[in-house]
Amino acid sequence: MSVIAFLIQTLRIATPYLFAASGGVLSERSGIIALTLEGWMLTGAFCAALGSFYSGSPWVGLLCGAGGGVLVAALHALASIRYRADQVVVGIAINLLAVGATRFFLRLAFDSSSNSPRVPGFDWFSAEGGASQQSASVFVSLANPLVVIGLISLPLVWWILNRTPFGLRLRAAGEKPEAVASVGVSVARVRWLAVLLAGVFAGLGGTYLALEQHQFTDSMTAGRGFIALAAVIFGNWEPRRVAVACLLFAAAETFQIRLQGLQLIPSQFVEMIPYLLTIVAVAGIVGRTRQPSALGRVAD
Amino acid sequence: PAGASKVATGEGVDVGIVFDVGGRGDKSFNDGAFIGAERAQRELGARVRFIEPGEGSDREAGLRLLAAEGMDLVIGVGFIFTDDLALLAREYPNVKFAGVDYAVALDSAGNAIQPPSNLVALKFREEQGSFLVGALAALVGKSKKLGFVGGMDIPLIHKFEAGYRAGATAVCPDCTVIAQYAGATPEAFKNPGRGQELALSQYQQGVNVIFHASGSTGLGVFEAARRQRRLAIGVDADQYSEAPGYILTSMVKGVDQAVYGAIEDVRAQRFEGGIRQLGLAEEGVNFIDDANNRSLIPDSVRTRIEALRQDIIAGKIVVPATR
Amino acid sequence: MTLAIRATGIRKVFGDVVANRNASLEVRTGEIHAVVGENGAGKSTLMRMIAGMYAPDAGTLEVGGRTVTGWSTREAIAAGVGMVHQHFMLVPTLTVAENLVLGQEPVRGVQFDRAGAEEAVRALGERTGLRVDPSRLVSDLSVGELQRVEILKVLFRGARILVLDEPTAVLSPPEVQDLWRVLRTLVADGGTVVVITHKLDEVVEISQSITVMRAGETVGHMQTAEATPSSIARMMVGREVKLALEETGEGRQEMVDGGWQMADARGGSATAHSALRLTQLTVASARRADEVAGVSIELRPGEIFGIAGVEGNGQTELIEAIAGLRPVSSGSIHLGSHDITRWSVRQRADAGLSHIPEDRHRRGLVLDYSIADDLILGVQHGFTRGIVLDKERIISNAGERIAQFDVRPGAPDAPARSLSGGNQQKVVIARELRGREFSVLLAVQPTRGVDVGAIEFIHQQLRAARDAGKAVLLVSADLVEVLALSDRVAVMYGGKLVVTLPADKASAEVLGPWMTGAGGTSGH
Amino acid sequence: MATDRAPAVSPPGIPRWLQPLLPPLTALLIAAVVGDLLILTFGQSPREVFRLLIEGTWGNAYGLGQVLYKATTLICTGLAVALGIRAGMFNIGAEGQLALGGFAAAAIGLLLPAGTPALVAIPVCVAAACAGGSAGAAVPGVLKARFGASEVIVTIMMNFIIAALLNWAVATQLNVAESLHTPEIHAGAVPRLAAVSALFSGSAANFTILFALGAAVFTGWWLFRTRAGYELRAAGLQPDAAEYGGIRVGSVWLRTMLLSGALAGLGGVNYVLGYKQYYEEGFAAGAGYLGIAVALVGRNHPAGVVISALLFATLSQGALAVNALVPKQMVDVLTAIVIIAVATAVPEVERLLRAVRGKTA
Ligand SMILES: Nc1ncnc2c1ncn2[C@@H]1O[C@H](COP(=O)(O)OP(=O)(O)OP(=O)(O)O)[C@@H](O)[C@H]1O
Ligand SMILES: Nc1ncnc2c1ncn2[C@@H]1O[C@H](COP(=O)(O)OP(=O)(O)OP(=O)(O)O)[C@@H](O)[C@H]1O
Ligand SMILES: [Mg+2]
Ligand SMILES: [Mg+2]
Repeated sequence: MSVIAFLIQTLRIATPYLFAASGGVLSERSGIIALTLEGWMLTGAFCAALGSFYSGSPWVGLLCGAGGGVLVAALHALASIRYRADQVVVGIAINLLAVGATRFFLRLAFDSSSNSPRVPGFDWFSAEGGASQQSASVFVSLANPLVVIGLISLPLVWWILNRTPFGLRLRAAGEKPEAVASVGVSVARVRWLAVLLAGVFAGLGGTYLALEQHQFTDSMTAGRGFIALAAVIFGNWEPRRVAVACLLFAAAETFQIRLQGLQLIPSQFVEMIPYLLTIVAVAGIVGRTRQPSALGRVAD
Repeated sequence: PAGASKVATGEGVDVGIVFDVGGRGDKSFNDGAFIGAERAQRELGARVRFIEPGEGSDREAGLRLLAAEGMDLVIGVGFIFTDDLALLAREYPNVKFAGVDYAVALDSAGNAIQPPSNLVALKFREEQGSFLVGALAALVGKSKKLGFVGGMDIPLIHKFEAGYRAGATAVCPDCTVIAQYAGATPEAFKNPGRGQELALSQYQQGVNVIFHASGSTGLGVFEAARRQRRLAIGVDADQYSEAPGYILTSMVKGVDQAVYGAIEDVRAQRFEGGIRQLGLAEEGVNFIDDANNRSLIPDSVRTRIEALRQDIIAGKIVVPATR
Repeated sequence: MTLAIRATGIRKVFGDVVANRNASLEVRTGEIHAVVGENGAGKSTLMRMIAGMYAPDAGTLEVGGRTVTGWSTREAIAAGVGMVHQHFMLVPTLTVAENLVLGQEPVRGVQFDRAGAEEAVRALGERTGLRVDPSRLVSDLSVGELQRVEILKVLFRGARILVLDEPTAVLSPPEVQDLWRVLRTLVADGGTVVVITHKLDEVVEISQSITVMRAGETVGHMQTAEATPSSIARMMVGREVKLALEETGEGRQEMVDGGWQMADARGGSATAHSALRLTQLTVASARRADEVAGVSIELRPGEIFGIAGVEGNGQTELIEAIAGLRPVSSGSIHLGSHDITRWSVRQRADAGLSHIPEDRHRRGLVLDYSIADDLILGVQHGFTRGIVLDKERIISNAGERIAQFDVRPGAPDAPARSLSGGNQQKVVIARELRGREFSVLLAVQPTRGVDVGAIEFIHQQLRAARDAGKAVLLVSADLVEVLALSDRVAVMYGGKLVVTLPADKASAEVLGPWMTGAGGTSGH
Repeated sequence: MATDRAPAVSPPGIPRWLQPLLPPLTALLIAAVVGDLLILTFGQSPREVFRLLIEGTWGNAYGLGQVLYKATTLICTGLAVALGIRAGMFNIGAEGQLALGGFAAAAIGLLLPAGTPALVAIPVCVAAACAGGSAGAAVPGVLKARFGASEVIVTIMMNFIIAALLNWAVATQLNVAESLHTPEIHAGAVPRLAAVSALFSGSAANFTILFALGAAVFTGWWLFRTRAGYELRAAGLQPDAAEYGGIRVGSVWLRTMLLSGALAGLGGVNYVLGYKQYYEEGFAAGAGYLGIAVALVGRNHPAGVVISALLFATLSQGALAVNALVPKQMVDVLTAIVIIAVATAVPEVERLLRAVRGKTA
């Protein structure tokens, strides 16, 4: 029972990571640094809440969330592809922008600096259903279309990358954009598509957060985009390994939540676990990572 | 000087309020202050200006801006304004200041250091309110395990935990409290996703009631309560509407009343500086017991809690403020 | 005969560099046409406009009689124009087949049809005789194979007009012959080929007509039948030059006024201890543990020891190990009497090791540094007062080197990036030969991609260094160059020196087979 | 023999001295236009808002003091980021290093006995701040130098780790009841500017700005005049060439990271020694990330960093001044827009300038 509860909690925590990391893989494999995952998620979360609130339907919220992700992704693409701006700088700026802009519009739409009102979410089998046994109620949290989409998002990215013509071009654009250009394929177009698609995924990650909580809260992504980016790197930009990394980080967090109850070590130290794990991974102490050769490079 | 003379001529008072980082709409003490100020606008004809500061030095700058404009009363919402208020109160002796959650320092002998005479420290005895909801949770919860979710892991929040624990063990000596915190940075007050997961894991461990003191993070605790059909206890303001039916009660702080009171005092020219401790006796803290949640609380429990309240007011029970 | 390509009055500007000013080109259908010119003459730029990669700023371009000025790569490909670039345009992490079909992927449903792609590639290979395993990763291929994939890639897209930018720079003689065979088949089928090369003997051998470019302009056009390497060279630089090919034999007597102190090094120390001694040197690379597999060389002062061989046989690793840029797995390196096996780059350099690196863009120069700053790279600690750089001496040093080596344009504060390849190489050589004290020089591909005028000059400098008693370890893929300069010649293959001969016993005929790994069986 | 370079003539009508300034100016213009639009959505007059903004900052001594105060921290983090970039490293950890520096200064200030002469205490505390920042940067530095680990990721992760670590230290080791800060330091306070000129009275501006300006001069000298700077820039521009030139790139990276951390840590002095005399949880919030913007707008040149730090400080202080008309979130948005505009407009305008020069050649 507690093992199942552990796994299910891990899965729930992993869902936003899986989404955002999917976007991260797509964007980075095409050569565009995905430091903006956090900002894409946050905007996605805000737009999802907005859409769900005004329409009364979480499905509209879902669409809006994806659209919100795409919107900022487009800004990112415009700056870093069309105008060849430094991707790390633009990434950080867009993260700042997302925090500022969501607050700004939160003020404008709901006259609050911190929360939106409650919005409809996906709770098909919520408590009212009468599932009184604990085990049933544990599984309930998985009966959410976003959890399901989240679970298949990285496999989907894997399929796109390794089985479609677009994926082939995308990988080539991230490794050697000159080669792609030399055969008459527009690197910019490939990267634009990759980044917009990445925006969809990351936006859905934010959507999950907002609809699970039935509201948008200022800065509610709380660094999850960075954890997802870490998972992308930890997973060596390989969808399957990235998925494992997401689950691993989520498991570490679940572990932390459970360990904290025992009060063995100060919570601050437990909190560090995922970050330390990431540093250890990036340092290559557990195995070398190799980033796409053209990552962050401006293509002429 | 300008401010003082205006009051004398009987006009409405000018009030400036600087919010804590959460800002307006936090459904918590910033909103409490806002509600109090609005009421003063309506009923007392006060003119109120709000400022939402940014990082560190902006707090002082915001207060200074208002003080320099000749406000009659400048209010800082949140303990974080303590030093800034003390500083400005000395610099602007003709302006009145009020600090919500103002942190009173102790001198070497352990006595409270009095703030300047034009500054009133509006302090709430959160531990007393937390004590009552702790007892309530233990009596209503039908479980030997109680939950607590804090925001940032800092002494200020430990105060809630300490009172809650004390209240629970006072009525149920073999009860245990599972206390967890959402994080180590101020972000921990804004992470409902984490709050939900913490709450879910506590409910799964057999907890039936969770008290949160974690800002927006607590909204995730309520989500978990809905999902698990368990109970949660709100904080600062009446949070019943966040999850109707699943909110056992809320441990409320009378920030609105305190702010309104301070404005009224200034208007009536009976403002007095010093420390104003707002505990159960002063009705500065309380728990919600109204039409919404009356059915959740058996009468026997209500009687028991009232007895505890009287004991605390009478000083027979001293609630610890540290864990 | 119709014209396949006709370019007139082409102008192309990059920022503040005018790459083409009044370039023209006429290529007849069915011929092999050579384009020659010094480094930076604008050859590649002109070809890229033909292939649709850039649009000209002025002028017109016609292909097959149709005006196509400013078309796109895609349009060019559709019209049957394909270009094989100077630097490979292949994605190392993809397979041969994936690289070939990139942009024109066969599909089954929405999925990429990998089997179909491989089959198509295999079929094309059969048809053209350019066989490469379609399922291999490009990163695993040899340089010659990469070249083949590049040509296949263009042919796969149905190119009828093939533009090749310096295709032979990295090939061994037999591979060059293979390439010529493919090109001849192509034109026999009615295709057209434009080849850029710096090797004038190749021009004479393969082309039917020639266009000569200088400083962004087309300065001449001739039929190959009426041309000789020297006449082409004359037109390229606008004066007489001595070609490496003609130098063999006379080189030894030649004395250049280089201002060297004529030490007694030659006679005296040749019999004494060696200048550089490698003992059973083994070096690993990322790919394999024995990229260099037990190489021993003893280099005497006053000799040029040439290492010929196709690229990728461990030469890079060997030189990097000697220079201290790569760790040694086993064996030892002695510089004079010092065991330098574990020394740092700086220690080795200070002990008298000079190094003209293989890749001037990556290693030899900081492209965004000024010429003056690049002229002290590696000896910067000699240009300081305390911890501060001595600006005055850096500038005066630059003035001297620029004058000595005729670097053009010669503003010391111009960025190295703004120089043409040949002039960049001169900066490196000026620094390594005159900018420091040294006893041993590692010279890797010292004239790669450098035009004939500069080649002549660089060869003179290497000889002068030798004559001044320095030991030179020369590595070059250009067999002619190795033969022209060296006192002893070795061939490196598979990480080993498979044969070492004195210069008078060595020739292209003897060494060629060793370079392809067939040396042992060729009967010598 | 080569294609001659076009003579470096100016495009007609654009004076030469203006050319390097043109890209950032264009960016600021774009940001100003976007800002106007945002202000209009709130139904306010852009002219009025900008007038208030300037009045509340450069318009009076107090506002100016606040701008100088905020600029001081930003100069430090901006220099930290710029130095890293010059060596080819993105130090996104200035945020954490700044916090660590501030904490170290406070901790040492608490250890020193009260009454330690300022001439001793200030240098000791400042050194502690630098050392603290360096310590935070050492982890990414070592990992980059030793294992080639991406400093971008490691510094981001370090920001989270440092935040948790400092939270633990303040919450459990050095806490003052009911606060998020340490006790006041016993020695090492840096005097306020107000101590010299009553004009600045009330503002947080203090003499740390001299340290910051000194650091800027030092950084410029170090980068462009010393051999270490030569090697640092080479390692940044072309690590392979630097290695060839006998430069130990790994150790250059490590040293630069330590220096960069020290610069960021120095920023902590401003708040801790110069303003509050204690370390407070979250005092650094955002200043590290803003340092990236400062470095970028300042084009990684120390002089540029100082100017752009003043610009961002003006925006930040101005946000407070215009709070009555537009919410402060608007300025957050505007700051981000400035960064994006600079990042995009600078390369674009430079390309245009080059093209114009080429055409007239
Ligand atoms: N049926 C197929 N259709 C299209 N492409 C294929 C197919 N099978 C393999 N590939 C290609 O071959 C390469 C390796 O294929 P393989 O099936 O081994 O993938 P993998 O090892 O599961 O994934 P990865 O390459 O991401 O590790 C991929 O780059 C993919 O593009
Ligand atoms: N994309 C570019 N941006 C800026 N300058 C360029 C670019 N491409 C070429 N140049 C410059 O234009 C000039 C002509 O270059 P090009 O490559 O056409 O010469 P080339 O004749 O091919 O020389 P090489 O024989 O060295 O290959 C050179 O000075 C080169 O530096
Ligand atoms: Mg595989
Ligand atoms: Mg070329």
